[in-house]
Amino acid sequence: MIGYLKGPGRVWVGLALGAVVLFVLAPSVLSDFRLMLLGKYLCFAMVAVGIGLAWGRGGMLVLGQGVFFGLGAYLMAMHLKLSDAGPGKAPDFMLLYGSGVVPFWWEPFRSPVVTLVAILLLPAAIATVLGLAIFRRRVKGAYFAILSQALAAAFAILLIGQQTTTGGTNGLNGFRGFLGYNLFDPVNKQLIFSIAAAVLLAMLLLTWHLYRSRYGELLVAVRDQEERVRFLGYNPANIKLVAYAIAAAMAGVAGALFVPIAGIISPADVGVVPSIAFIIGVAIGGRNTLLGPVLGTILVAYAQTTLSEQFPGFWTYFQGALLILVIAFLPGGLASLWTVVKRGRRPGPPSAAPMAAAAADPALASEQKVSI
Amino acid sequence: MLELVDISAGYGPTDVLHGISMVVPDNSVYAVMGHNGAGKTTLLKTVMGLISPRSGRILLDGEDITRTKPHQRVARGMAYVPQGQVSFGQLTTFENLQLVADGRNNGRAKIEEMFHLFPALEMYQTRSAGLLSGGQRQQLSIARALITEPELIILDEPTEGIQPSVVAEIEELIVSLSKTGLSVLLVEQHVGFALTASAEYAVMASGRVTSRGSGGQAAIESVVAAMSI
Amino acid sequence: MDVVVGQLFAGLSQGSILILIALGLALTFGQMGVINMAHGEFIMAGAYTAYVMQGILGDAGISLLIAIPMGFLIGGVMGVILEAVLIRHMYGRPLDTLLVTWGVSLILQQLARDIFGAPNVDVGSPSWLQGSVEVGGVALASARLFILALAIACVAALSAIIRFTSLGRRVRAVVQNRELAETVGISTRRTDRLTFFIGSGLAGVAGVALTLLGSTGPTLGTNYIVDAFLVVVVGGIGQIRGALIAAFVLGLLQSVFQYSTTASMAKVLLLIAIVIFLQVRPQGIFSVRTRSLA
Amino acid sequence: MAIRTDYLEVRGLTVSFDGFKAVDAVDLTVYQSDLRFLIGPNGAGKTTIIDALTGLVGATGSAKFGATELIGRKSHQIARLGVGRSFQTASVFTELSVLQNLDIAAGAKRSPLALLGVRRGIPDIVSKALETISLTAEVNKPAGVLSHGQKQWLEIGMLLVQDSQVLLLDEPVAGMSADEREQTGQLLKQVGADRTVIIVEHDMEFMRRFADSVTVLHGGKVLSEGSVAQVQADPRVQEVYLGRANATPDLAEAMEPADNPADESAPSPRAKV
Amino acid sequence: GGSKVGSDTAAANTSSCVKTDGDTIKIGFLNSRSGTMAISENTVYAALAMAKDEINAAGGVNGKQLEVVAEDGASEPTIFAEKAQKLISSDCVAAVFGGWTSASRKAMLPVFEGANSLLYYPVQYEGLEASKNIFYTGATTNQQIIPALDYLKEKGVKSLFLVGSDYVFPRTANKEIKAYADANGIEIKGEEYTPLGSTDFATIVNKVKGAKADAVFNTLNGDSNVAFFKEYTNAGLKAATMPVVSVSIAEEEVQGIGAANLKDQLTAWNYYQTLDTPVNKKFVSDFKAKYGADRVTSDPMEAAYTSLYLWKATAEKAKSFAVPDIQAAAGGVSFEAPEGTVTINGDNHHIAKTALIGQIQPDGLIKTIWSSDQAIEPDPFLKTYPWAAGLGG
Ligand SMILES: Nc1ncnc2c1ncn2[C@@H]1O[C@H](COP(=O)(O)OP(=O)(O)OP(=O)(O)O)[C@@H](O)[C@H]1O
Ligand SMILES: Nc1ncnc2c1ncn2[C@@H]1O[C@H](COP(=O)(O)OP(=O)(O)OP(=O)(O)O)[C@@H](O)[C@H]1O
Ligand SMILES: [Mg+2]
Ligand SMILES: [Mg+2]
Repeated sequence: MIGYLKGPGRVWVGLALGAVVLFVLAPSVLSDFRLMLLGKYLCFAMVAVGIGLAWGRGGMLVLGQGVFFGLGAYLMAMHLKLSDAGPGKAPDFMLLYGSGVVPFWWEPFRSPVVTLVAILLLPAAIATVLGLAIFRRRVKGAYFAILSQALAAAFAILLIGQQTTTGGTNGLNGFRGFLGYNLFDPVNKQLIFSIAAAVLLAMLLLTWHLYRSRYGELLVAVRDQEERVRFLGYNPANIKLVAYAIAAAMAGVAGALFVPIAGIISPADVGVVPSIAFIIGVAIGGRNTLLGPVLGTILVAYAQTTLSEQFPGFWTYFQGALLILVIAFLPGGLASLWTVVKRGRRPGPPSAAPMAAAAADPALASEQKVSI
Repeated sequence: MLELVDISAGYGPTDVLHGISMVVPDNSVYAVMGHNGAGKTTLLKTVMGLISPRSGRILLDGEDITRTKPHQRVARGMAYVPQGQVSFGQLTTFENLQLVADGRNNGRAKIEEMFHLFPALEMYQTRSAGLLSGGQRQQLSIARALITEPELIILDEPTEGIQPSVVAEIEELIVSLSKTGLSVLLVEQHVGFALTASAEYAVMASGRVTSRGSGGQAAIESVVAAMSI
Repeated sequence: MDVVVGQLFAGLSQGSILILIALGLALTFGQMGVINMAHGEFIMAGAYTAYVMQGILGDAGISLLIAIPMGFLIGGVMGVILEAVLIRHMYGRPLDTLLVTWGVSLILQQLARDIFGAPNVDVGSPSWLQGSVEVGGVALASARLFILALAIACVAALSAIIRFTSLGRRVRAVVQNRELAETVGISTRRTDRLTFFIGSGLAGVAGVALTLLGSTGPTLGTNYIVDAFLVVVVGGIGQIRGALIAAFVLGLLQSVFQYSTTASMAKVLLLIAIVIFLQVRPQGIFSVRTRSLA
Repeated sequence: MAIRTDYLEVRGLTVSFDGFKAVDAVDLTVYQSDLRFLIGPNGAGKTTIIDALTGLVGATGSAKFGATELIGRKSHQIARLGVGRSFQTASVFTELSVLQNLDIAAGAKRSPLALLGVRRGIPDIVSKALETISLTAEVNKPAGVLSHGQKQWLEIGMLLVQDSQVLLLDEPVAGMSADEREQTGQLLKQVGADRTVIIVEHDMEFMRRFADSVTVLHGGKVLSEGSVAQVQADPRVQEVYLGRANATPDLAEAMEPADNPADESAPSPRAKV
Repeated sequence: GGSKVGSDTAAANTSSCVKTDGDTIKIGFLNSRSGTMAISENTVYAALAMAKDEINAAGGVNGKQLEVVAEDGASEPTIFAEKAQKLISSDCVAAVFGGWTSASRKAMLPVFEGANSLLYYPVQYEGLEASKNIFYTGATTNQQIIPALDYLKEKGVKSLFLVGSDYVFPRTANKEIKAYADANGIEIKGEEYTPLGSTDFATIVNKVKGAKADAVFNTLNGDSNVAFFKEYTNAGLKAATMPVVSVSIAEEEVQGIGAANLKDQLTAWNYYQTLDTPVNKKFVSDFKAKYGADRVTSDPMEAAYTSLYLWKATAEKAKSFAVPDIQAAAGGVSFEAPEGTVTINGDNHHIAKTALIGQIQPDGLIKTIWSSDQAIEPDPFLKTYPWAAGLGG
């Protein structure tokens, strides 16, 4: 869209603004606890950026991102556990519940480098294999959504079943250090927060570029008329695969950063419910925009924290109602709210309204993308 | 039969029709012509109730039906053959017909009648309509409309995609229908045929009626002139 | 030998439960394209109906027999309300219905908690369903036999309706093309509501049946919803006979896996089996062919 | 582009659906710069032939373009081999702009890296196509708001930028008005000069005006083949397809009801104005 | 896994922010008020709230009124960890009371150790843990599971079938049970786990039936019990022929499972509502008065109620709310609890408790049929049991 031609400047301004907020403002005004909380939200937001790409642009309702989030998180947690235990030794929980022998597939993750590479590649690789199996056979739409959801359920069950090697329901926690730094030290906490913030901004930049690239256009084409694209000489499976793998990689990295920030990862963070929670944030923020998913996710996570502090039962109603209202009546998400208000009309279907608006009013489109 | 009073309509934010008025008389064909995108289909959809007009009224036999639902209009004797050979693809040909014959006492006989009219449909009656060829689907669409024994039939380019010999039959059919007490609102690109068959015509451009008159061969020249502006 | 027959029966029984919970979905998801995550909560509502009926009537036998039609009614009415308030704004957006109904499901669960209390409640089985029937030296739980029969009855009734009645034709027509259906004289609003009524009603019936096997609580439906969708997916969307076969095959497989591995592993293996199956038949056991590009 | 001498050679093409042979041992040879019209009754198997040639339905027999066998390949591979098609109902990407539609169509052979890049300006091939299909003014409009006819032009434009050597067009002028048909016909003549083109149409007027050769299909088999005149004169074609009335141009007027004799100067009833 | 309280922790930030200069002192209640565990944890919350009201009415602790900050753990370990952090560092509470699942406890443990703060955990658990920052007021294995096994052995049980939910408590408990069985000539005929919340027990009951064990040891959690017991009864299995001993079914759960399904089955706890002591009578009647006559009391509720009083007693003994002072003063602090006299073990922060085997009555209450008669000293690492040598202590 033409709007993008004007976009770059604004996006850079937006990113700079985001950087100031995250690197300067947040650490100085927030307590350690709140900063770490925000850090967690940022991790969720990374998953959301990926979902925005796969779902908003690619039309693949990824209901199982918890799997990739979990993969990244467990990889990181395994490394932290091993390095806490010390060279050649087994993590505490293995001594407690198992034989105390470190399984062979844990061993490579003693190395921080292997761990890092695995975090970057493994979720994407698994997504690629899965994607090949699914997209090549033209499983799509609701089929894909349900399958990916079942996948999340199976992954959580698998983790729970392996008490002695994955910590079972307990998950992995009680990490003391992160790459040699003491995790209890506030300075190091701030450092980790900054890493998360930087990664999120980098992901936004990457996604923004993807959206305006030819690939981004192609992805929309595949979303809307997959079969037609086939007759132009593309294999839609591969196009979807790329978005799915990138989304998986983002979720994986998010999971990996979540672990030192939250200090724990457990199957409850990776199953069906958390996977849907990711989607909720994206839907509420606006699946079709760049920043919508990020802001929506942070908003929802924040609301959850504060509202459930005050009214535990009420939160469930609130979350349910929010989801219903936004998806049913404002499918473009909150990002489309002011467009709708401004135009004084009912929002169209999710794909049509914001895109059409963006196409018709380029200034508007790029505006949406930088307003942090 | 049908009277449109100052109808304006459109999709979402875009306006397509601007103050259309016309009267479709009893027992005759009323032809609507116009270039692509003139708003013909939009007009028919509005008449059928698929789009609610922003302003104006639609009267059927003097009764205001502006706010009624499409299926209620069907119950009042309207039938619609949409543009583009649409059918219920996953129902068989027979079920497509049965669907509208249900609850009519002479339903079965009506279906037979249609089979007589369109032998291809009888041949492929157990095939899913979605597997029929384009033209076969169009025949099915027309048959489905006729089964309801409408008083007013609305046809949107009914001969598009149909083989010439069948086109001729359909054209004959339309003419003969209008003689048996049926009103026809016909959108047609084939000016020659449209005017031959019709008692009255209107030409549309950009959502407005730009010229109108009584049909017949004599009108061809003025219509051609009206349309080539 | 006893164990083999026992497992076979367990598999069939599991299959009958799966088909019972998936049948309504085969209608609302398969036929209408609505991914109703609140289907699980309709099941829950059916179960609570049985609980309430038992509270009112006391006798477990009579209350069960009355609870089945009541469960159908309650589930159905809830479905109609859902359809009228939300779903009808969302036809053609299947993925969005998934999320909206997920929201509904959250709310209904919390509502159940607030109405019936968080702890699970128990619905007693009538005396004639307690214990088991000896067949060739193997004890088959009467409650499970009853559910098997109920499931078969429901499948037969539903397929007959969909295939042979004018209602069935209308339902199928509306699913495929709402606009066209209106213009051939079908009231889509009424048809939608009726379809949803039947589909959700079946969920209610499933809920009543489930009280015979387990406890009734706010999360009853959540436990089944994913399985139910998998049945529909494997069966082929819109295919009742597909769902039927899928349910029994999955039930038997699950029983085999469970016996030879662990319950957790069985779930994982089952999913792997499904993914492999979809490699062979991506559109499910039965699929509808069309020429359209969509 | 170098003139290519490849041609399309179809031998014994058969498509059956549950035993029903929709296309039955069809032989078809189409050379470059020979605008071939494929006509025949509804359900004759015209669309199915196109489906088979583009991998949408499975088929037996052979269909070679140059030395390459098309049957058995996947749709996207066939498209890459230079065989493009349009659909009986226009299918463009309604949410993307005209430019984006064309750019995507032009890009199947781009490297992954190029795909990840941002389009700068309008590629030459696209702007040329835009002119050819007269959509230059609409370049930034979402394709969804185009009129029916414009959408069909856009589809043809997409085939052009796709650099297809074989164009399979399923009723490309359906629903167009006469002047649009004329333009489209000219366009097809122009692009067909160095390409192999098959056009499925029911509009006889259009066929007479632009066809170089015609193949008539009936019941999945080739019924007749030859020039427009030859085919029109074939009584079997008149019988199953044209109807007596449409057999020849001169007979067209005979279709008019007898009580309403044709005016010499009036366009033929089949003409769309 | 430290073997003793006082294992090293990298506590870089232990300066407490607890305010002790006003007339109130803040404490935190951290229970799942939403999610799957809310069913159980709400009852604990109610008991805690009652204890708080009583204590405040009686003048508070060290002369200060208790001010409660309640948080929802939402049945998720991660949220428990997060909220614990919040209670400690944002709300600056003097101690936190709550948690139920082992997963939630394990998630909170590093938080409390890292900040050097206090958690009072009120539920029986699998043992093999002792943190100087946690006080365990529910039973450890040698106060519940081992007495239950002793009881079965005494009754002549020669073989067992183990059924449990797939999480840490059942798995660890069964590990201990197997070690015990090994040493005592009891044959384990089978060991089966189902995912939490699973309701499909046809296969497992089929296996149980085929195994023909003398008794079943049940560590299933929550809803699964209903399906299990219904299937059990439907398959024609009875308490008289093959009793089931459960360690996670208390009065509250019996209501949901249905007393009819549990007729005459056994449970092992340290407290039942039916206990005939004046303290308990008052506890039960106060509870019913506060929350309704149809409510029941259960072991975890009692342990939670007791935990607040134990903290009070310790703080008063230490005359301080500071964590090191409490830790130092805790040993030997005792309280007349509804279950009887309980005493804190200063070494492992568990409490001495009396073990009880109960039989489920048709009215849903549980009747004591066997008692250890005296409080059993807590031994979380089973040091005093030779057969438990290799269990990872
Ligand atoms: N769903 C829609 N949303 C927005 N605009 C639409 C929609 N359908 C049609 N239009 C626009 O409305 C105008 C009139 O379209 P309509 O289909 O009524 O034309 P028509 O006269 O039937 O043309 P044709 O002869 O090509 O069928 C066109 O400009 C078209 O782009
Ligand atoms: N997938 C299918 N399964 C079964 N029958 C099919 C299938 N596809 C097409 N057919 C049948 O094959 C025959 C040829 O159809 P095709 O669409 O090729 O006809 P056509 O020549 O394009 O007709 P039209 O001019 O009406 O578009 C028809 O009878 C049709 O019903
Ligand atoms: Mg039209
Ligand atoms: Mg065709």
